[in-house]
Amino acid sequence: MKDIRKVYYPDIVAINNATFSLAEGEIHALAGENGAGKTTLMKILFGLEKADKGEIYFNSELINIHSPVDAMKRRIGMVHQHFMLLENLTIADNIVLGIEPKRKGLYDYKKACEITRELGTKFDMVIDPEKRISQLTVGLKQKVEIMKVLARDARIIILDEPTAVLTPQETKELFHQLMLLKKDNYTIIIITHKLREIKEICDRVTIMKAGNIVGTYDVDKISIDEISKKMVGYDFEVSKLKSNVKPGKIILDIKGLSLTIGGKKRLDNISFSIREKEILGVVGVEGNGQKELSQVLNGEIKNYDGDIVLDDFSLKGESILEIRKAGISYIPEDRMVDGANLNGSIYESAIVLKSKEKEYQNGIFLNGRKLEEFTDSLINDYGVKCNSKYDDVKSLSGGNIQKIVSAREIVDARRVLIANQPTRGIDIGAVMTLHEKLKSLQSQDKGILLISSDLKEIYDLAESVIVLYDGKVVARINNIKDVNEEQLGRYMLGIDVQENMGASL
Amino acid sequence: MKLKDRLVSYSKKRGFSFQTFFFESLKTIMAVLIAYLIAIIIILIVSDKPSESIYWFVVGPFSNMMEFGELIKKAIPLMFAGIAACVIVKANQFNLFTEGAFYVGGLVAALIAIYIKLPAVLAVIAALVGGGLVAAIFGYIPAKLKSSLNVNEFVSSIMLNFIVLWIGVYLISNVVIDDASGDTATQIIPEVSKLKILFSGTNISYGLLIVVGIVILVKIFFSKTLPGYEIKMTGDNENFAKYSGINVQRRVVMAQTLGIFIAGVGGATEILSNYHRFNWKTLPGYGFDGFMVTIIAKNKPLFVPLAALFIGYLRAGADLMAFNSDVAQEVVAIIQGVIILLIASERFFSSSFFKRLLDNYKERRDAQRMDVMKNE
Amino acid sequence: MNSFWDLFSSVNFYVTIIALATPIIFASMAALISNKAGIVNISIEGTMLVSALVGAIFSTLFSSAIMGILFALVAGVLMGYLFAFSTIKLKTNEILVGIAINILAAGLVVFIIYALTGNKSDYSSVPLKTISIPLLRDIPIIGKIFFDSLNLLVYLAIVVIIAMSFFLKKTVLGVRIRSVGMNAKAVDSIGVSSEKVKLIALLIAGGLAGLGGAYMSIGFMSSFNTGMIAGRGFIGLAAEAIGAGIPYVTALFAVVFGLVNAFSLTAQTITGINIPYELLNTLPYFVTIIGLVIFAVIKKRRNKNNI
Amino acid sequence: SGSSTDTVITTDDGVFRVVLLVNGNLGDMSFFDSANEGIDRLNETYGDDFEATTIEMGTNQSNWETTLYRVSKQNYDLIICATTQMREQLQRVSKSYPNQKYLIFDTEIDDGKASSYPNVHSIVFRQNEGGFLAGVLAAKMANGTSGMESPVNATGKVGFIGGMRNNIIYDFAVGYAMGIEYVNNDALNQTSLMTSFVGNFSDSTQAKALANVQYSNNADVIFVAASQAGLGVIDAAETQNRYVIGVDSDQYSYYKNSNPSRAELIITSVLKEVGDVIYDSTVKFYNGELEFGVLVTYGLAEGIIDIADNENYQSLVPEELRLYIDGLKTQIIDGDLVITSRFDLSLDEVDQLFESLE
Ligand SMILES: Nc1ncnc2c1ncn2[C@@H]1O[C@H](COP(=O)(O)OP(=O)(O)OP(=O)(O)O)[C@@H](O)[C@H]1O
Ligand SMILES: Nc1ncnc2c1ncn2[C@@H]1O[C@H](COP(=O)(O)OP(=O)(O)OP(=O)(O)O)[C@@H](O)[C@H]1O
Ligand SMILES: [Mg+2]
Ligand SMILES: [Mg+2]
Repeated sequence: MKDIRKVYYPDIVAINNATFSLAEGEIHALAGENGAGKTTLMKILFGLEKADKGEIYFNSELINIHSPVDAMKRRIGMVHQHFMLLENLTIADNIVLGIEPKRKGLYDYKKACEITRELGTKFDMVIDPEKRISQLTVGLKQKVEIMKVLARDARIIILDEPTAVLTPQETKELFHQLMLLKKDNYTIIIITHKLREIKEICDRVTIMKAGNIVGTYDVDKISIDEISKKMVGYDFEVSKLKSNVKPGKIILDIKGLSLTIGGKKRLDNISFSIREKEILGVVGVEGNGQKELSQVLNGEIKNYDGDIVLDDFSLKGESILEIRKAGISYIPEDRMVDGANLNGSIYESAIVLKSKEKEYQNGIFLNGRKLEEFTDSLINDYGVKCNSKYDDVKSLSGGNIQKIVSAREIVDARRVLIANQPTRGIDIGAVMTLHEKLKSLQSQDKGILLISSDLKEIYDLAESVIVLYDGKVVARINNIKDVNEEQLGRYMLGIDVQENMGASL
Repeated sequence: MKLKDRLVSYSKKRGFSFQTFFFESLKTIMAVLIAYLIAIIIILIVSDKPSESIYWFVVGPFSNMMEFGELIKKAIPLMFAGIAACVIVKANQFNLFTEGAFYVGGLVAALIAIYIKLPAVLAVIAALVGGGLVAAIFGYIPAKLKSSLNVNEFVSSIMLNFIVLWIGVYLISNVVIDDASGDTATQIIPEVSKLKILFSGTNISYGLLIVVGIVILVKIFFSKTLPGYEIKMTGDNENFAKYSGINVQRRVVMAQTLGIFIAGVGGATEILSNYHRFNWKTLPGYGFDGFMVTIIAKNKPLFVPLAALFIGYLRAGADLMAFNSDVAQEVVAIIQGVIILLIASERFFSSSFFKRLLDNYKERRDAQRMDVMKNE
Repeated sequence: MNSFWDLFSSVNFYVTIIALATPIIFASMAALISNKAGIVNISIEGTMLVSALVGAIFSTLFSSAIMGILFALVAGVLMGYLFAFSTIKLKTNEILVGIAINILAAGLVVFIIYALTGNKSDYSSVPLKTISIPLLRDIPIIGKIFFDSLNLLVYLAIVVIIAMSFFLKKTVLGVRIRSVGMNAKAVDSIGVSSEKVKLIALLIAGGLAGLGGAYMSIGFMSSFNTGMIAGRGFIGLAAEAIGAGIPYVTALFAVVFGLVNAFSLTAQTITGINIPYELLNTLPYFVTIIGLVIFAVIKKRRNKNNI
Repeated sequence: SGSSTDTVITTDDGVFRVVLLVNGNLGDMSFFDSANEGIDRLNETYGDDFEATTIEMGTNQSNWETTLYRVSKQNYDLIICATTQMREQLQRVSKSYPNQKYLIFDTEIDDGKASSYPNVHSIVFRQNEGGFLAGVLAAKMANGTSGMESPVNATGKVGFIGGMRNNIIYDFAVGYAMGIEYVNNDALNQTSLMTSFVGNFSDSTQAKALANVQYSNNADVIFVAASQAGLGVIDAAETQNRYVIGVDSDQYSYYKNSNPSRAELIITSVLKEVGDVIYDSTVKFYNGELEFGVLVTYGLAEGIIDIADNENYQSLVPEELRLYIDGLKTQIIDGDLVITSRFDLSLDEVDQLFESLE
């Protein structure tokens, strides 16, 4: 893949300029921070996305890949980060979808099962072809995805974060199978955030950062530390923003949260607390429990174990509205779907919280003038670039949408703000504005839970940080200055666990 | 400030984009033109005197005051049904009990008017509100089933329509029947309860004022009140509404019940304006019409009356055509179907379609200019 | 009629049930296959209406019921294409397209009849003959009900139920249709066009609705009448919803509907029952709503247990 | 105007123009179609001087009064409309256009007040007389004294299927029931009556299912008065190979050529020759002989109500029975036999009558 560039509408540069090559029979790792462009690059190779620029050579021949069909013709297969499985069908059905065996013109389910079983024995995967996908554990689903690719006769297999959702045992099993495939001269690309895994089975590793390729290295000749440094790859200079506020009393106390979904423990006995004037960072590689933690805290998920205590009041089982009323605000991770109303105007998305307050009402009416003033002030204070507050949210860039969402929530936060990836994908100027605003909130006796995959952001803002790995808190650092980014990376990647955390790997 | 600046600032304030408005209007106009073209082709095929037929169809409704009044009279129930559907669709629901609501509203209004003796204005108000309320109670059933059990409101409301129809027919042919009518019908609705003619020389009743009032109230409801705002947010993006602490379930039920209430008042108005007894033995068909009207109105309350007038115009024209020539009035159904299909489509004549057209044109024009320059 | 016993022991009661259930079966199978492909298809009502007329017209044109049925099928497929084109290609909201097609259909049929005959309500057809199968018809009771008084389309409806179940499970296309309904993205990701699959499903649905229409004007009646579909397309949708997408359960509800409908008609003549016919007429719709609610409750319970 | 004998004809353009307003649509093969035939016949016979038209007003009732106003403003010499559903509209419109002449049939313009509408001629029919004859025929078939051959089974049961419960339909049914009672009175085998109603006049599917039920319940014959929906009953007669009695016009003759096997099962029809009345009344009006401000009733005596005495009837019904029925006709015409009508009874009494025959 040569000089690939991909810009998502309207202006998100997912891949800036990437050149990537693959040798036959190798296991090639693709590493990089969240949002570095790994998935996008692979989607381009598999024909799910179209590159804006660049060429793909296959055995030195220039080829065009417009769709997965083209990719499959070149015997390239991909296992997606999020499974693409049909839950109500059986394993065999899933594996042969699109390449169904036929007998007398009919779908030959027996044959499909046979194919599945054969594949299983060939690659040492024990699997019952007639089980429904919905009954499978995540590990098995993963296997089905891999078998789907194998059934299509792929020789190049792309695995997008295959181990993110697996237990250590399942991971071991997967690696065993990958090694078998390698022996058969299959070529494998594996996207992963777990650097130990790279060391364990890969031959080469390509590191991506912000849409660019940092380099490709032989795994033998590079250490885990070096990889992680190259991934993060910036100087840690404590930001001038950082004020020296002393945290006050505890506002929010999280006691032993546990949550199981689909048989997997997503949160495992998580306890921590946030104090007044404290910004507590939550870091971790995506998929290690951040999402579930925020869902529990904002009231979306109610059937968890443990307790959430705000200023001595338990919020266990309260609705989203009740939790908001209690003083907890929330910046959702997905601003497009959850944070703003793309079908409406800026004004409408801005006033959604204020409109409930008596102060902004006039008897049975909304106090339009006050709400307009409020919207104007948000737009001005946060520098939202728009023509008017009645513009469609749709017409704004991602960064500006995020400003509106964040602004609304920051202004609303009375006790605690949960900020989930508040600056993802927005430009540096906007990031600065938002950081300033978060800081100003901190000076008002409020607590902030900052969930971010951007370590620089964490260093810039947070006093203290907890690290999530596999649904557990593996480290709690009370003063972030006490830990360097390398050590933080080691916690995130599950290489180290802080003592006394009670978590074992 | 100059007028133009004022206009610009006002339109900006209202989130008004001239370009979008222009393209959206263009799309609607194109849809209407295409549909009319199809209608005229059909008329040319089936009519022996096509020019006469087309004349009545297109110009007839404006030929005199009374015919124009007929247009308005036909548009009034469509406005009711349209604004009712508008409220429901704002919450992204499809509760078709608006149909049954017209029936229930009309029947209950007639019964209140007949059996409860009240002084003048109060008699009318009681009948209208009573009709709306009883309809809303029925309409609450599919709404609640949707919100708490996720029963498809479309299917359940259609079933409910049939149920209320037969209950109504039962009542008027057994319980509240007036033998003297010779028909299966209620007694005569007393004059005090009736909606009087608004403009003499036409059949336009005070119902026009009521529906215009309701349209304005709905507009205010959505732009100026909290529940209205929350319903709109829920319909636009349920996730956003949920995360912002809006009680999505409650708003979904509220929008449906409110819409059904308006449809009930619509049925009441229709009966109190244009009937002397309640004697409906079939559903009036306004339920589906309402959804059609609100689609054409782009689900904007203030456009609903315009869309209703347009459909009223189509139907009045078709009526006159059927009356004066040899073409069946049902030709309008074809026009209506085509218009909805075209207007509701996202791809056909979308803004981007026009933009592309414009871009292509510009490209070609530029290329031509280049050619010209080269040749020079 | 004298008593309930007379009712349930009369062969004709069962024949009536079958007759009233048949159009619902066709409609519900059309709804089912659309729903399997992930589409709520409310245009079935209008499609049935147009097909019923087209069937009647062509049956008289060719003096053959079979030709009528074939043309009704074609008309249904064309209507299905109109629905598919609008929803898939033009990306119009399914419900709105359904409403538009139903409005269009209601006017179109009157318009066509008027243009052809000068009246606005009905059009005679050449009806299907009932099939009497020697030997089988002599089986006591069963023979009279199933082998002596039904016509081709009724048998076809039964075949359709079995074929639908078979088709969805055993054919490649069937599996793909189900897959698209479950997760269109997953299907696209392996290089199968989900839009094409949806199109095919909708064409089949149109054809089935067409047969349902043909049954009304050629199978059950010997004429087309503008009011003859009378919500049966919508009942089909309801049957599908109650049947949870399983062909046999869906068909079962269609039969239950036929039974309740037949009962409500028959009860008028039962001595001792003096429920006014208007109220009896609400019965089938009540049962449908209750069916919908029961299904929803079961579904909710099951979902709860899954978490 | 004002005088009830004001019959001056205003042919301002030299053409005599008459219009029939159909409140509904044509195609019922009975009531309105029959009326429309009268209009057609006028055109055929008096083509040059007459311009007779029919306007279908559709099913949207709020259009009807408007149409009435509309035609009143145009220069029609006579405006004809029908049914109780139009009479209140006509009460209002006829007052606004005192110089315009109207004819309304199947109802009186206002009960007992025809004279206060000096420009309206009201016509009602004694359809109970026809119903009575049908009842006698049906009961004779059912109790085995008709002398008829297969498919009559002499089961002792007959049926009636009506569109909706309204006065006219009830009048047919009451006459029918009186006919059955009349036969029952001096017969050993009593005949019972099943009554069903479709709920509207259009759903022929529902009507067919109802008829299937009655036939399968051994109704020897069904008398149907359900307009368009009635076609479903005739359809059922054909599938079940049983007899049916049609209504309004001679329904045998509609099917005689197109569908002889079906036609043969229509043993007779209760005639209500609306077309004849319209034709005759219009001609009378043309000749200046039609009285306004009056109510005129038509029945057996006037030759407007009857049962169809066609070739099918003659071949199916034995002469003896035909003569018996003819005898009853004479009695009715002579006034020796008076048939109870729906208008003589209250609604409850009507229901009791049906129940007593169940
Ligand atoms: N469909 C899309 N539309 C717009 N932007 C997108 C889309 N998909 C990805 N992006 C953006 O492109 C950038 C690269 O995303 P990509 O998913 O390739 O990252 P990644 O390296 O795979 O991250 P992760 O480790 O989180 O999976 C991100 O900024 C992301 O927000
Ligand atoms: N239109 C968009 N504008 C901005 N950000 C987007 C847009 N669409 C998606 N994103 C963001 O990009 C990120 C990744 O997008 P998406 O889920 O589409 O692809 P992906 O995660 O890279 O795919 P995969 O599951 O194969 O790894 C998400 O954080 C999402 O919120
Ligand atoms: Mg990724
Ligand atoms: Mg990603």
